[in-house]
Amino acid sequence: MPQLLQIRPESDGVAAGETGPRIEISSDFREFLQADSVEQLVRLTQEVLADPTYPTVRAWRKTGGKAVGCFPVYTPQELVHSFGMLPVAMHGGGENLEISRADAALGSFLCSISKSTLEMALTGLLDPFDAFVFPYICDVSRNLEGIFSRVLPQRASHMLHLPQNFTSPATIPFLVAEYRRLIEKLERVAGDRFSQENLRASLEVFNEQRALVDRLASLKRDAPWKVSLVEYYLLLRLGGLLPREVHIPLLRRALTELEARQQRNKDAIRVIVIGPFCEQPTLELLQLVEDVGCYVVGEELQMLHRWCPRIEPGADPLESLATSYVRTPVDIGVRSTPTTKGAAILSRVDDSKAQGVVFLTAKFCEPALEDVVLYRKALDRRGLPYLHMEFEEKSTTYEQARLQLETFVESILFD
Amino acid sequence: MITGGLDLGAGTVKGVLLEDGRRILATASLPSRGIPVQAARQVVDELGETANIAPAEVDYLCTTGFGRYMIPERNLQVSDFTSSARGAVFLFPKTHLVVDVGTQASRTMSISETGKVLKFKMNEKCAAGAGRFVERCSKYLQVPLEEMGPKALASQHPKLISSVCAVLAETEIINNVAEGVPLSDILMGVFLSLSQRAYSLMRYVGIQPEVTLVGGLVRDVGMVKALRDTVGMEVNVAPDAYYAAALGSAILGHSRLLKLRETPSDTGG
Amino acid sequence: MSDVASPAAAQGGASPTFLRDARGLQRKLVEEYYGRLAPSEKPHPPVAYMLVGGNLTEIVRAFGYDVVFPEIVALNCAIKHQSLENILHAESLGYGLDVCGYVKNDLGLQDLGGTTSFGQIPRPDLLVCSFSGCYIYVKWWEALAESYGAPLFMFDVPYMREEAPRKEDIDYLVSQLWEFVHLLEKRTGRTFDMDELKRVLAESRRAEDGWVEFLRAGRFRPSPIEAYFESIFYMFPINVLRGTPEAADFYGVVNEEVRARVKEGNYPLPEEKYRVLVEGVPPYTNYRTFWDFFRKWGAVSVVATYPKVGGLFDRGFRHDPARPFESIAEYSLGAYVNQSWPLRRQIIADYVKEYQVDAAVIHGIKSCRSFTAGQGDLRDWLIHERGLPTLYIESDHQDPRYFAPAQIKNRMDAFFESLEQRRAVAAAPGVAPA
Amino acid sequence: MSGVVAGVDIGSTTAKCVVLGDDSRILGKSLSVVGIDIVKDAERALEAALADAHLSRSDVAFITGTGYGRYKVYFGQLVVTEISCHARGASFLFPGTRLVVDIGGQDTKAIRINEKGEVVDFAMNDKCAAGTGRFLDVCANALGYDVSEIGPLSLQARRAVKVTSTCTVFAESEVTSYVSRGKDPKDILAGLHASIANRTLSLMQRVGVEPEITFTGGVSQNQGMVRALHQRLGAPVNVSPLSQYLGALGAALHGRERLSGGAS
Ligand SMILES: Nc1ncnc2c1ncn2[C@@H]1O[C@H](COP(=O)(O)OP(=O)(O)O)[C@@H](O)[C@H]1O
Ligand SMILES: Nc1ncnc2c1ncn2[C@@H]1O[C@H](COP(=O)(O)OP(=O)(O)O)[C@@H](O)[C@H]1O
Ligand code: SF4
Ligand code: SF4
Ligand code: SF4
Repeated sequence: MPQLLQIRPESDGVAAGETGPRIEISSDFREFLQADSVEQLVRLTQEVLADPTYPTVRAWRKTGGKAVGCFPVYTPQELVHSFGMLPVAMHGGGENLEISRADAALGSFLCSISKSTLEMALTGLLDPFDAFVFPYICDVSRNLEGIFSRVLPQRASHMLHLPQNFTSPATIPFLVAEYRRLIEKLERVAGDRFSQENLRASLEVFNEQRALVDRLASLKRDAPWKVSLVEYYLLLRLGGLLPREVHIPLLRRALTELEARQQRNKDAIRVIVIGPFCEQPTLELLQLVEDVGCYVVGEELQMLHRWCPRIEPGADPLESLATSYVRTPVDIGVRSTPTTKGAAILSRVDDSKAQGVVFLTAKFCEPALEDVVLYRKALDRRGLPYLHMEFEEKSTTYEQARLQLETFVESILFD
Repeated sequence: MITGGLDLGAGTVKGVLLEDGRRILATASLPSRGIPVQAARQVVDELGETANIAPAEVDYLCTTGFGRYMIPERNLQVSDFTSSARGAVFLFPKTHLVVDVGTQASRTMSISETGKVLKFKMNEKCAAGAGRFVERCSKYLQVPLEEMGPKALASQHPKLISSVCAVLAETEIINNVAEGVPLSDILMGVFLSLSQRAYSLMRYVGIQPEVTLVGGLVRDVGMVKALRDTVGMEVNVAPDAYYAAALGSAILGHSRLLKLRETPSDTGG
Repeated sequence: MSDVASPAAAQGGASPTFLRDARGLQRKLVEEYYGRLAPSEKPHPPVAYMLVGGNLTEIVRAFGYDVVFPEIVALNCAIKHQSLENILHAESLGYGLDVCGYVKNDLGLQDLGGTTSFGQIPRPDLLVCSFSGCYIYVKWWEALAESYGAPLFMFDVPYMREEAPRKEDIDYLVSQLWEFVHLLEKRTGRTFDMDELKRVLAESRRAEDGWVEFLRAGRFRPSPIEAYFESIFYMFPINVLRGTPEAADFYGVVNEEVRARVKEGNYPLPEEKYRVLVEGVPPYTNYRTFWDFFRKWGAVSVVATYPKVGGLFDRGFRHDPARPFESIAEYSLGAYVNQSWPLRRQIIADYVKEYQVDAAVIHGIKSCRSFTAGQGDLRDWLIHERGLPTLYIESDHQDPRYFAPAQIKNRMDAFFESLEQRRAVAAAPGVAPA
Repeated sequence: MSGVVAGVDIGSTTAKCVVLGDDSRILGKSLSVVGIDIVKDAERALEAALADAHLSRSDVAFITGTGYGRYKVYFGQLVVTEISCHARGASFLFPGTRLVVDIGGQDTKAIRINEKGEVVDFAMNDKCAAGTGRFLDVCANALGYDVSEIGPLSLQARRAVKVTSTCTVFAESEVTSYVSRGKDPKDILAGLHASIANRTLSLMQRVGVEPEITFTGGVSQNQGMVRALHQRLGAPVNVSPLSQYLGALGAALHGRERLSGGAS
């Protein structure tokens, strides 16, 4: 197994405020396309992530392209793509960003992704973007858009209302109209008219990406020893930073390589990781989960690319897009699914043949916190072991996390 | 067969020597003062002296506690939860719920008959929930640590602490002193606050008798009383429960050693 | 600054005077309400659980339901110092420290059997989730649906990002309302009676008129009412009893008294020194203490945003028997926290002008993101773009562990001290400070 | 009537008293640790400052109390919050001050003031004692140093360790975990100072960062903190040996105004 991060029980730090070097990427993304192994691709991704100035977006702009920041989870990136603009996943500021202004504007008891996203807006790190879309996945994301509209008045920002009534026949027409509100703004940003034809093509591009992402997830589920969680995560994460047309061949090649990997199956317990559907844990934490003796065979990372399997463009692609949200089977914390929570977690456990569940919820992420209680009830009834831990985008000590994860593994292994 | 268990805690290092997984030969403890490795060496020496056993005679060494990775000679390391649970069951075989209150953390776990951890939970941040807080109060209130508990027992109307933060809690205590609240009530308030925090952890994992208290606070009669009152049931305590984690790791070391001897090809953890 | 010599002045004098008859009547209404809900031998009307923001009280009332608002039950618990026990219980069920205190209080209370000092809270026969202004509503009702197995109607209300709703919003809402009516017909076996709904709406409208008259009394100088602290008591009928004649009559009594106050010169404070706008949910667990911090400085809350969580009636909206479904749809959009930040800022700016506000106090709630996330930015905007002195303080609406009186008092003292100083300097330009 | 005034600042950690003469010259001052009997501590602080000034109680015309324990200064005639006092004290020493940063034992404040030394806006650390003087005390203790040593030591660091948690309660374990990983205490200290500076900056930004900046409170005696703030701000900060007394000084000045019937 390639060792990606050299992690001792505790990771080494750098001085506060210090960030990695600025990375320059060519406008044709050849650095990625020329990577000759998964390891190299993943290492490059790691470097790109350490640079908070969005190197891939800057590269895209070199040829005059426009970019739209998409906050997780259900932002219809296809719409952005259909205008020929680059939809970029906004997944917070990562470990190296110092938060010093966002705290004051937002409040203290809020998740890190909201704070770091605002901090980036306030410190010019989001300058490479022309517009931002925030879905109504929670009150924080929603309110964040309201602050963006004040602090970045020269850029468009939009709050997309996501319906929570999934049974009314009026929901899909409403969501189509809701998408049209977004389209009005995107048209202004792009200086172009919306085209059904283009959207149809975009849907197909995303379908291809989704199919590959799905293949990767199946590999992780069926042969978790072939791809580490960190590799897996970085490959997905890259999908929100590069043009899809670039990510697709990269991912395809990576899959071929990974599927052929010869690797010994360790004696590790199979777990699913529930909760990080929006804010993302640090790489160290992800690695720690597997280091202590787990195989992660199911998770909620990078949901922005994964909330539905496939969208048939159909006669009215906009309606198809709306339908996909309303009918999506994915059951995460930012979607109303009364009375089915228990069944959902159990079927996920069964599908992945997991031996336990690790709830890894972002600190202060209330939707995730509330689901844990309902999930726990179902797991208790079934007698399945679980562990609940909170994480933050930024952390320097992993002692408590390690202690709890080790105990969890020991509690399953020892008799 | 002699196995050693070493618990490198945040505040104290504790050690136990165990014969055949059954008989405690020696126990020892020393404050870790930030350098647990040094303290651990001294604890090992002391154990050897007490039991009259040379280091080479120890067949297997298992470590636990936050410094469990710091001892290169160890044969195995286990987490604090796993080891305290084993120790608790050794002392009180009917234990189903273990409460471990140490220097910096309160932990609780529900366990099976064999001492296997079923569910566990530790205190989250923002809690004046463990031994260090008692130590600081002892300093502030100028009551020696050993006298905190006995003095608290005289309390008639314990004064609870509402602040969630240890620092702000200290201010609150000082305010109470200034307002003339009797010392015993303040002290009992400290222990009750600690036990209430432990209680909410216990409720999370599910309360089932018997409950056993382990860790440093087991030495404190005030804490024991407060916990009994808060939980409303009997709580097992024993002097050796102070060493529960070290004891448990020695026990785990023993069973690991047995397994190794059965299957010599396995090189062990 | 305050003189040590006069501790009475430091405490703000006697305890606050309330509207005499109105307060008594309000108590009676609350008592009767919970009394009516209490279990009894007689067959009980079915109970619908409802959320304050964007609620559908009128419709369920037209079907003969009793309405329970867990938010209001929770705040009643907090005022009576009973919230902590429920919260701790919810935490032991696994609800995290950072979950909304209302949710924890309610779920803890339910799990403990639903008994409060003011009555037994009945189990729901129907859960109506008006997703208006707060995402946690959705999560909360999911948990209730799971524990009670009662059917849940999800009423999805679009977030307001523009001054006026669009046609598609209203269409969406109206069709959901019809679906709701059909659900109620099925559950009760009654056919929908439009005339009954219109009757209820007419009562609502009457109550709304009265409520607005009360709120707008804050525009007088000095203000005869405490728009924040007193409203908390008078919000019960407008939210819980709306659509009944009792609610409408209640505001008649209230306004009668407000007029009497003006006539007798019986104001909330002997001297109104500062006219304050208050934004945010109150710290219910300590709200008297909080009030005293204002009174001490002669600060009167002349306008507040919190009383608008149940609807922005003072901005002109009314339920309308002539447009029953459309007006209910419009109502549901109008919860204060369902307004985007640009709209919220506009509302506040209008209030500042209309109510001649001298300063703003923002009270942030640690466990309520809907209201709180972005209040720091609001503070910044008020100070730097509007030039309004603004104080931000934080505690919790339900959890007394987060109300730190000494800290909050320190901030309030410093804030009003600085206002006083600046005012003194402005009034006496001849006196040069050191 | 004598114009001697005194200001007594009862903080969470220390009690300070300043006795001011007619000409606003400091005649005497005192600094002592606050114990559990605040009322007595206040008395003692005043007595000590009077002794320092060679004056007796009857020489003082007006006493103002401030700080966290201001309501316990029973012998005073006026109470003012430490926010107003630090503002006044800072602008007295450094008339160009527009922003005051006060880091004391238990809280941190950023106070924006106008040219007259009046408070325009202020912000305080919310919810907790993270990143305050107490935090540094605990860290110093964990490393086996006195607080007065850690600042100078941190200046000798080569590579600051990254510290994210400034929670006072968990500071100790975080610090020990770095030590156990073989980190140089100097580097750990530099990291701790940097992280507090960052937290402080966030507070300052709440009210608006505007030069001149005056650093007050006990922690301003710590050169490491002064440097860390300077670096994070990219601008110098005023400090004075009197910085820890600015609250008491401000209180005395407020008292002087009240005495002369000025605007207060
Ligand atoms: N004799 C005693 N009386 C009262 N309390 C004690 C005594 N000895 C230890 N303690 C308490 O126990 C705590 C140490 O617990 P321990 O389990 O040894 O910690 P750790 O293993 O985390 O280092 C101390 O913080 C102190 O509060
Ligand atoms: N010489 C010094 N060097 C470094 N830090 C100091 C020094 N003197 C005091 N401090 C710090 O100042 C803090 C006390 O500050 P102070 O302003 O007196 O607090 P308060 O007003 O809240 O009582 C102490 O916690 C300590 O960390
Ligand atoms: S992490 Fe949770 S609370 Fe934060 S924005 Fe995402 S969903 Fe909302
Ligand atoms: S300083 Fe206190 S309130 Fe702050 S994080 Fe630490 S324990 Fe919590
Ligand atoms: S608006 Fe705030 S207080 Fe009300 S339910 Fe939602 S989160 Fe809780």
